Amino acid sequence: MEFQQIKDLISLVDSTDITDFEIENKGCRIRIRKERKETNPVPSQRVEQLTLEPVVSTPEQVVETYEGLVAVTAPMVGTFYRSPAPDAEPFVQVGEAITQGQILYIIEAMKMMNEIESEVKGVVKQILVENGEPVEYGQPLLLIDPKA
Amino acid sequence: MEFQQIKDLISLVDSTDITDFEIENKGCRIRIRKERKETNPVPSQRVEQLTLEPVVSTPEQVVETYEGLVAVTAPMVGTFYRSPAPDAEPFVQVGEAITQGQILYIIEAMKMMNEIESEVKGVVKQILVENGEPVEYGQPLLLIDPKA
Amino acid sequence: MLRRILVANRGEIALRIIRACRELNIETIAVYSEADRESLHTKWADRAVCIGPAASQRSYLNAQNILAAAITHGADAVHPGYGYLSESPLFAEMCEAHNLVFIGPSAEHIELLGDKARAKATMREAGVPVVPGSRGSIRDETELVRIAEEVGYPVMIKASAGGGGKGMRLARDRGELLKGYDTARAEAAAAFNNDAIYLEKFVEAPRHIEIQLFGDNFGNIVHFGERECSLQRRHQKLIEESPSAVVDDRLRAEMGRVAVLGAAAVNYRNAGTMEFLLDASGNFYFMEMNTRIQVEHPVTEMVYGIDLIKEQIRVASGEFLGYDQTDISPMGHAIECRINAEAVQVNSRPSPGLIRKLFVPGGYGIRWDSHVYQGYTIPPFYDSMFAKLIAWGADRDEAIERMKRALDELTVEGIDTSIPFHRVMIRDAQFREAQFSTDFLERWLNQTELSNKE
Amino acid sequence: MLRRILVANRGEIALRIIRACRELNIETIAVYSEADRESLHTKWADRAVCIGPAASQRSYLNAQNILAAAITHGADAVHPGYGYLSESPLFAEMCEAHNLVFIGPSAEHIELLGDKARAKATMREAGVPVVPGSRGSIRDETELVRIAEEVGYPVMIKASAGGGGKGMRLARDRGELLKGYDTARAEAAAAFNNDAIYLEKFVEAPRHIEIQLFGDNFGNIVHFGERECSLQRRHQKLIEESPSAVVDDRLRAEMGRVAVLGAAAVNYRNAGTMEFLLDASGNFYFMEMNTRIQVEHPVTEMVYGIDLIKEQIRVASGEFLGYDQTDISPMGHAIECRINAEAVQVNSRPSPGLIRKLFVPGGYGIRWDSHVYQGYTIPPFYDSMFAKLIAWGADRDEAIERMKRALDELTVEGIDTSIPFHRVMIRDAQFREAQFSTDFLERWLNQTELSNKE
Repeated sequence: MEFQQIKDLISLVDSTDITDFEIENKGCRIRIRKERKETNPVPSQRVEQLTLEPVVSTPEQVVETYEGLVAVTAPMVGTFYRSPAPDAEPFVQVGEAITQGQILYIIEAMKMMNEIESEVKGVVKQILVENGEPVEYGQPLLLIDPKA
Repeated sequence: MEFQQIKDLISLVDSTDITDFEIENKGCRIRIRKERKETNPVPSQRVEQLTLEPVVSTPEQVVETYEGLVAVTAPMVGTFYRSPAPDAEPFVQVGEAITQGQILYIIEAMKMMNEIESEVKGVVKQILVENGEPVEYGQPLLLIDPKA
Repeated sequence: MLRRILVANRGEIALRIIRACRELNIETIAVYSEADRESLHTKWADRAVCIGPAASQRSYLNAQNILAAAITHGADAVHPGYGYLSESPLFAEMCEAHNLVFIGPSAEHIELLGDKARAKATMREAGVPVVPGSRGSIRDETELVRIAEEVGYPVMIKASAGGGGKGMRLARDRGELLKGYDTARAEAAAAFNNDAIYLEKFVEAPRHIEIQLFGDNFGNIVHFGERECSLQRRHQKLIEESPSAVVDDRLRAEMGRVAVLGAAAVNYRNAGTMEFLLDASGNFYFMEMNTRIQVEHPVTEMVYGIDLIKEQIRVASGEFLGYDQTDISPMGHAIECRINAEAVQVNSRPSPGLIRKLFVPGGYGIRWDSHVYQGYTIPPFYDSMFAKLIAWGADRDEAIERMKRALDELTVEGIDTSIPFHRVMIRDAQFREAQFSTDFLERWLNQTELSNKE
Repeated sequence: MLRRILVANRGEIALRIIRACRELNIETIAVYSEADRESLHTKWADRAVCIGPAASQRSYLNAQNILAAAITHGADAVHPGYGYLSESPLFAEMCEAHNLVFIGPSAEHIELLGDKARAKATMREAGVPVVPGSRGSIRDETELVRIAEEVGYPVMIKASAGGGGKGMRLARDRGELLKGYDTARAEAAAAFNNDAIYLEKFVEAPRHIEIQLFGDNFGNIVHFGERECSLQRRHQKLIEESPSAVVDDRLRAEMGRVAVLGAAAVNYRNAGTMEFLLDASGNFYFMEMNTRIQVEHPVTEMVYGIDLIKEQIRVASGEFLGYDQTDISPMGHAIECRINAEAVQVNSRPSPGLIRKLFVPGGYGIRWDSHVYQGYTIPPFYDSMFAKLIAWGADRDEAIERMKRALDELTVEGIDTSIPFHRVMIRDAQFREAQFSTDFLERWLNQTELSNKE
């Protein structure tokens, strides 16, 4: 086997999912071995398999998909409400322009209604959480376009 | 294989995710092995630390350093003797030419003296084990140059 | 039985509680800080709620966020673990106010027993022997000197609201006493916002022996023997055992009887630990009572064959204890080594970071309690203990030999740990002969060169 | 006490023995085939000697190389583990001839009890109930038919030198009997080089219950209760328990008494296991006696608090047992799941290979016995079992819940394993109610769809 051929083989194996390659030909034996990147999903099981893989949906994952937008995240744990009372109008709607200090939503925690003011100005592009849903600290709630 | 080619191979393997590379070609065997980033040595400890790292000296490690030579390995477990009796001459000496079928050494096992014949012809380049030492299966005992 | 428990803690004890809940088919809600996303306690609970940034003050000590998580996710109970909010009477009260079962004693128990002077007075009245000293806080220097001379030097000055060695001063004569009074008060004021101090006779070379207590909501209280916790450095335990090599059946029965007496006097419920000083003559004195599960509870579990976390949940559900003292007897011996991310030999320098390689020992009699795994990064924000290695044996010698074997097998690469310390200590002749008191470890560390000393 | 023991086995049992020796401060010599360089038993012994190529016949069954390793490295004893040479009377004799203590019974015990017909006759004479059938091997078809009709159909034809299901035939009438006779003899001749067969009444839907026996060199023999081993597939056990849910104190005492009687009749020594068939009415019949430690010994250890491997070494050293039957009592319940490198749901298709990721469950009551680690490659040459997961609980329900929890945590990536099977079985209603006999597992596997069936 030519030397360049050997080098090509190494590069090729490296670029694939192959973990073990071996050839024996005319007295020449080559073996290439690679550790797996461990990306294959575990087959689904009817019973529970606890895993070490990240299972918590991180706020980053949501925000990443909206380039240029600012995510308003929950400053406390509690229940998210869009309006001051069940039959009242929501504080803000998608498409609405908002100003700094404007109340965006309420988080109910420990039977207290906490009105949360906006720290940015811009336009509401998306509301990520349903009315009445529990939210955790740091969870993205609204996406604001600060340039609009 | 040219020296520069070997150096190229090492650099190439090092730059990839490949952890184990082996080639055997025309009496030349090369093995490149890489640990995944875990290179910091554990501090030496007065007390025992059992490890998962390979601890058994493999026959290959010895042979690798003698390109072109053939290792005569132990076909059984026992005690290695170079001569038929304590005060007798050794069967073979370093530098001696040997023929196929010639007795090279004895392994004592279960109180039986097993005379071991050579399967190759050539010249004895090195004797790797001291007289009277225990040897394990597959352990290299003598190095023979078959071309000499 | 409870249905859904919020675990108001992190790390190994949170995972310990989640495991018990899984075995009881109770749902769990984990809470986690932004630094603990990859901890097994976060991954393996049925739900996990982020309660704040890395700093404990804003996450694991944030009672409001924790309770909001419990309420919005429909928990019916909260297990506080140890540390953090586990000994906060306010938190226990808040739980009750929101109809959440606080898995532990009542807020009143926590408050009473958390005040060391009041706790001591209460126990003295109940008939528990206490170290001679002031009754409650010291009013002034005159009282200080009078009491010190009554009980005899040496004496120890302690902060009433204290813990962890802060606000403590040893005085061997009147000069040291007056000087120590001022510095202890200043330290106590700074550390606990409370400069009340009290005074006790100093017990020389004592052992730290603690009795595991357990009660239901109906006044039934038992004990599960003692734990030997004398191997401490700056009040941080490193090795614990059950039973103690110096506590025989008679002394165990007596210490247990007295501890149950004290707990019954306050109608205590759930898990609690009464700490005693034991001197060389077999006299023992009440030190304090911890109103929570302890780090070292596994050694008691191994020897008494009982799952203390499940018992906590069971009695908090309103079940009867269902057994009495005569049903309880120890079998064998257990030792726990705390595996900390720190270089013990370099003044316990913390060593957070990535665990590049992990091999956990197995085989008969070995238990491993930890939330970490190969590839996990220990964050720098919390306690350095990341695992507990426990060995059980038919007797103390077997437990020691088994622990030695397991420590030799245990592999943690990437960070400094307390493993090299334990490997040397487990072979130490004085340790093996159980000849130690609470000051042993500090002296030992000064004398002993660990080979990977840096 | 012995000083240096050669461990004549591989894998988990070799590591199990090495661990016991480390705890006893006895030196160990491991033997390994060329395929087992990276096994922990090879790495963690004080010395390791390569005894041959991968094929067992040339390595782990190579008595000469194993003994040469023992002699050249100065061993004073050999522990044979289970399988391989553990039940070879010749090997035991060879050890004795070279002044090596064989850690087990005598060669005569192995020979006598290894011949099923002789073993049965011996036990019958000693007063152990046996399944009605032929006394010794069958001479001819006439005798075959006569005995079958005496004990009544259905009957079972078995190879005298057999094991593992080879040379066995069930016959429900005379026609099946005569046909089965020929095929069983042919199979027996091929498998064991011995076509002797015997005949027994077939016990319908029996349980496989075995009694752990233990004796010293001075005639003292005790038992450590029973193990429930009915969950088998083609005579390969997959789950074992101690105690059995259907053996009460009275039955345990009776089976134990009878087993000790049988062992005493041959002056048995060291560890042994008497296997019984137990029918639904509580009748039990001697099946065979295994003259070695069993794979499933850990469940007995967990419940009786005794290290059986250490006991083997201790009595082989010539020590007295030191306790009697009244000192022995069970505590709680233990279950063992065999973790095999095979797809149980695909006819137990073997799956050797690289373990890419491994997470071993921890916490209270969990034990893991294995020679593997993350990055280890299971070689294709040997038995598929690479680990044993054991759960202890205060009762059977707790042991089951704990095992369920541990199985959910256990992670082995890179190969097919028996873990998915165990996860479903541990939740099975019939298993939980302990309603099974030796034919349960085969039927269950045919009926139950495991979700990762391929």
